[in-house]
Amino acid sequence: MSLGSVKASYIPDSPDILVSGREITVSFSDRNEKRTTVLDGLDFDIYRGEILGLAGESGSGKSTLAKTILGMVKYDSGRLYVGADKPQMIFQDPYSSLNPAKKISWIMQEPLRLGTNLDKNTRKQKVSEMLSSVGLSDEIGDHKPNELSGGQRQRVCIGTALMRNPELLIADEPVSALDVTVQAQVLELMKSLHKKHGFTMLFISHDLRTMYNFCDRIMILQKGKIVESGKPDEMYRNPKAEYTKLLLESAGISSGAV
Amino acid sequence: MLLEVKDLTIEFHDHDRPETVVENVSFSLDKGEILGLVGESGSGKSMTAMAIAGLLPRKKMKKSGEIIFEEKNLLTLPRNDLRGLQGDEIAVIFQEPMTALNPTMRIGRQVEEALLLHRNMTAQDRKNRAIKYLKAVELDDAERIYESYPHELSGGQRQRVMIAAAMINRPKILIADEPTTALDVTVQAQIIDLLQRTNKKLGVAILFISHDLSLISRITHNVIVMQNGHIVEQGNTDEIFANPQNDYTKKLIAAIPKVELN
Amino acid sequence: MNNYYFKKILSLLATLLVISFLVFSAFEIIPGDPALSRLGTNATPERIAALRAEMGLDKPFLFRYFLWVVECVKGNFGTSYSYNVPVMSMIGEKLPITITLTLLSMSMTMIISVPLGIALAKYAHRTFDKVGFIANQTIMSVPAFFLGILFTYIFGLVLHWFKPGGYISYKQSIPGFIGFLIVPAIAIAIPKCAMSIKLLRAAVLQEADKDYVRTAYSRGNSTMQVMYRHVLKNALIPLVTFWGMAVADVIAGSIVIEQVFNIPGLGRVLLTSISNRDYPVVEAVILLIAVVVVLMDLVTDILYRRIDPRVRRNEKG
Amino acid sequence: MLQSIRKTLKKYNNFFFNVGMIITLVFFVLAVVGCFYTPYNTTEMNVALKNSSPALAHIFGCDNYGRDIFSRVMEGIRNTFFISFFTVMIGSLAGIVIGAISGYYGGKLDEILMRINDVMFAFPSVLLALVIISLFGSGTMVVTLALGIAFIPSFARIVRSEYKKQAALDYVQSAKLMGAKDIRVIFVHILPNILPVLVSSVMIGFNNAVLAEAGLSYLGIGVQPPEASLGRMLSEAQSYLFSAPWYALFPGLAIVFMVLGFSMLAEGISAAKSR
Repeated sequence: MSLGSVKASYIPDSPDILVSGREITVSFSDRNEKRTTVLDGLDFDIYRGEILGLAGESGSGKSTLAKTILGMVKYDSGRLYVGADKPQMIFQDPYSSLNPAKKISWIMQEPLRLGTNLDKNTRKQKVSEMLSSVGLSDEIGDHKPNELSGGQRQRVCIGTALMRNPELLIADEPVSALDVTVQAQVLELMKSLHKKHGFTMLFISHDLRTMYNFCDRIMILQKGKIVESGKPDEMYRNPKAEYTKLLLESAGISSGAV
Repeated sequence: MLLEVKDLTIEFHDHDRPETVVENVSFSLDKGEILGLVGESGSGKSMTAMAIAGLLPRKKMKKSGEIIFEEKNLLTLPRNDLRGLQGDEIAVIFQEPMTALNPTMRIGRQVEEALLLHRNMTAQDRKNRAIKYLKAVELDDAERIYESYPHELSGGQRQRVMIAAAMINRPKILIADEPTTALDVTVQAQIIDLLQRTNKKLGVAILFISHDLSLISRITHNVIVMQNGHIVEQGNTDEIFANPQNDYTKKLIAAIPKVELN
Repeated sequence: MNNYYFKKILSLLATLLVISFLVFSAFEIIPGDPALSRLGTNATPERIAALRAEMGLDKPFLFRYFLWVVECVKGNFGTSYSYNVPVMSMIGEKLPITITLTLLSMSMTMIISVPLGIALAKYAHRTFDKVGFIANQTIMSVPAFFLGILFTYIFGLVLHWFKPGGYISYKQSIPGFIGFLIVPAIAIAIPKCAMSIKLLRAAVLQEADKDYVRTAYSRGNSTMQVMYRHVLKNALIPLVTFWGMAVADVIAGSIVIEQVFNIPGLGRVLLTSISNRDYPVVEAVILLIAVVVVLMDLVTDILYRRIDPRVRRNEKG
Repeated sequence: MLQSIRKTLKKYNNFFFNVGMIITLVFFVLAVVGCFYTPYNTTEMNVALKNSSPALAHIFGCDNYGRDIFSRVMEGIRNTFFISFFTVMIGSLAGIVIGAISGYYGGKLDEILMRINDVMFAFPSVLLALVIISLFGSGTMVVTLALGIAFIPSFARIVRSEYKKQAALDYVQSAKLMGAKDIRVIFVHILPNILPVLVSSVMIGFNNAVLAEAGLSYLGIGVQPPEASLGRMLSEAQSYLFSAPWYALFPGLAIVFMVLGFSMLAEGISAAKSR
């Protein structure tokens, strides 16, 4: 099973669209063969170069949507187009997303080992360039993950994901396991790398505050359905769906400034 | 003044080198106050709270200073006397409602356990009281929940159960250790609302530990900012958020993502 | 609930059927003709063919399997090749011995290990625990049959508490029978007990680190109250599985122990039939133990569901 | 290289590991030396020394044929050691493959494999070995193979649960996204992470193999006379328990300490892992 290259089951009409889904439905069956619908007929487009925020609470299906795009989950019906080759993902928990038995340098070389014919020295060269561009020193490469802080690990994850210049990067709650001050730094790094490399990013989060400044567009997901989508500023000022209002209120964002 | 912490210092002695996790922390908690204790991981905020709750291990740890509650020093109080206060005058709710409840014990028995330990009541009275408190934390169908097991409830319901179990003896102090971090945003707002109303209605003082500054700014009267085991700033919440003095406090406040709608 | 047990029992029956098929075919594929081995090599081909027909060996394989299963269900396991008596009566006579031995050692294991396991966990990492743990580890390393030999020497030959080799049949005297089985039962129980203690100690320590224990302390429970009211029930969960499997293990262990104490039980029957290539008897004993394994699985499951409400939920609906 | 060895040694520097290591090394040396040299010929009988008690010349005494018990214990240790070694090899290698496939892929295949595995696991291994022996005879080779097969389920169970745990971690997903094939994920990415668990269960496997082999040879199955085996020595010693208790004591103690060494090692490895 090789992941990451999803065959397109249809071609969207605009060349600006990198990923697109029409009426995507995903359901799982539990041990008693009872099926629960996780994604319920989703229509969505992700445009080239944008940062699309995907907001929702647990059980809304936001992680399932990411896995569907990556081909890790099969969809029951609908049409899906993924125009990006080898999309990459950054996970929520930086403690489990790096192989504890390997050194950072080994982990970061792995995408090159698997996808390119570069020799060892060139690979090491590329790793050290990447380390510096995610704000880490060269000697981090000789460490094992458990010797690093949460923020450092998440930087390594970002660097590893970018090793082969993916067109699409999916970030699943990439900062929610980090301390607040570290959160700000990692978000800043992601923003600047996005500017530099121009990849498209799907940013999954439950935190509407973080998304406000970070995302170009936001999609609100509730129980497998998209209840609202739009530019953050317009949406926050004038939320249409009741659920959006509830989320904003819960986050302490009322229609005034905070 | 309900509780006074003076020069609290906590050292770990379970490694080769002793490690100071809390150093010279002093503050006080008044009756009916909601006091925020904020900081990042490793700031010592949870250690401080656990010291007040009497839940720090007795071995491999050195504690000095004083924690004065009703003219007694909780740090030196014999364990049997301390147990008399725990669950009666001082109650705690924890971060993970999923794991903080015993998975093999019915909710009812867990809610009324503090009554069993501290009050001389018949089983029927305990049950009536437990159901009354389950209703008070807005759990519909309290009778059914009384007979349930924790895994049959949602995260929000479990945290409500924790609050009912903590409040059942009408304690004077409630220590809330990141009580909403594990919950969804909308549920989080409901639990916060419940805690605020409990505070107003029953007059219980709440020590609210959190890493979430925007939450702290919304619900606490006073706040203590901790970093690396030290208090870096304390005072009225509104004043500190409007005009932080310490650099670290400034950095923390700056790290709250701003939402400025124009 | 009932639906669950119905399903469970069906799957256990299916398991038994698979085992019986494996056992039957295993003894089918081995080289050697039972008729030939019964008559000796200088028998005439006619006599062999006649005996094969008498034993049903000329019928097709699946047909014979089917017949065998039907007969087994009826309680007829065939006739012993070597003794020419019904297997059932051969085994039935020995069953009370093995059952008594198993019951005695299992109850000893359970009664002794629970308080000791908790005591070790309570004093974890202190001198009592350290010494106890090492002693426990050493006891675990002593094979039951060596213990049996040591007991024979110490209690039998030196102290004369019992008469080595002086087995008393349950037909003669029940108290004498049980009295004789006590020392062998202790020999089986001691290593099992040590393992139970170790498991329980580990389980209690693991539970003690959990959040709900901290909650229990925060309500003003004492250490003993926390242990017995909160921790014990949760810590028993892994132990129940171990005990369930230990039953089959004890039966297997009794095969060796019966040799040590010269007890004419099921083990003796199995060993003689193996060396005599008396396959109907071997098959029957194996099936019997398979039934015990499967039954214990069911019992473990029932206990599990009593202790842990989470298991009940997973199969509901 | 030297540094990493030193680092490993430091990591495992605890009481259980050290004691276990010393005991196991002593037995290993005895086993290896036993291949080439024993103080006396193990089959040489001497009526004059029949059942003689331990003395300077024969430190463990002599058996009912006047053979030197120490030499025979050495030979028994050697036999037990090598039978256990191959038993554990067969059990662990097959167990790793079955467990890895079952745990990594999950689903129906896992369900079927584990169903069979669980029944076999619940079936006492000595008994399983007895069944196989009753089919194929009772030589050393058959006993090794039979025990090896009987040990597969316990290894498969442990390896499977470890693989299941690891496969759920994000780094495995991440490796797949990088384009790593399953076989690479299983052996290059995951395997190093379960190594400590594996090593500790191999030690427990040794522990059980020694016990099982001793039990079988006590029943007269396995190593055939006149070659010495610890279990058979015990069973022979039983007839002379009153006149020559040392005949039973020394082979028995050899088994106990051999098992203790492996179980202490296993304990030490888990202790180091949990730190």
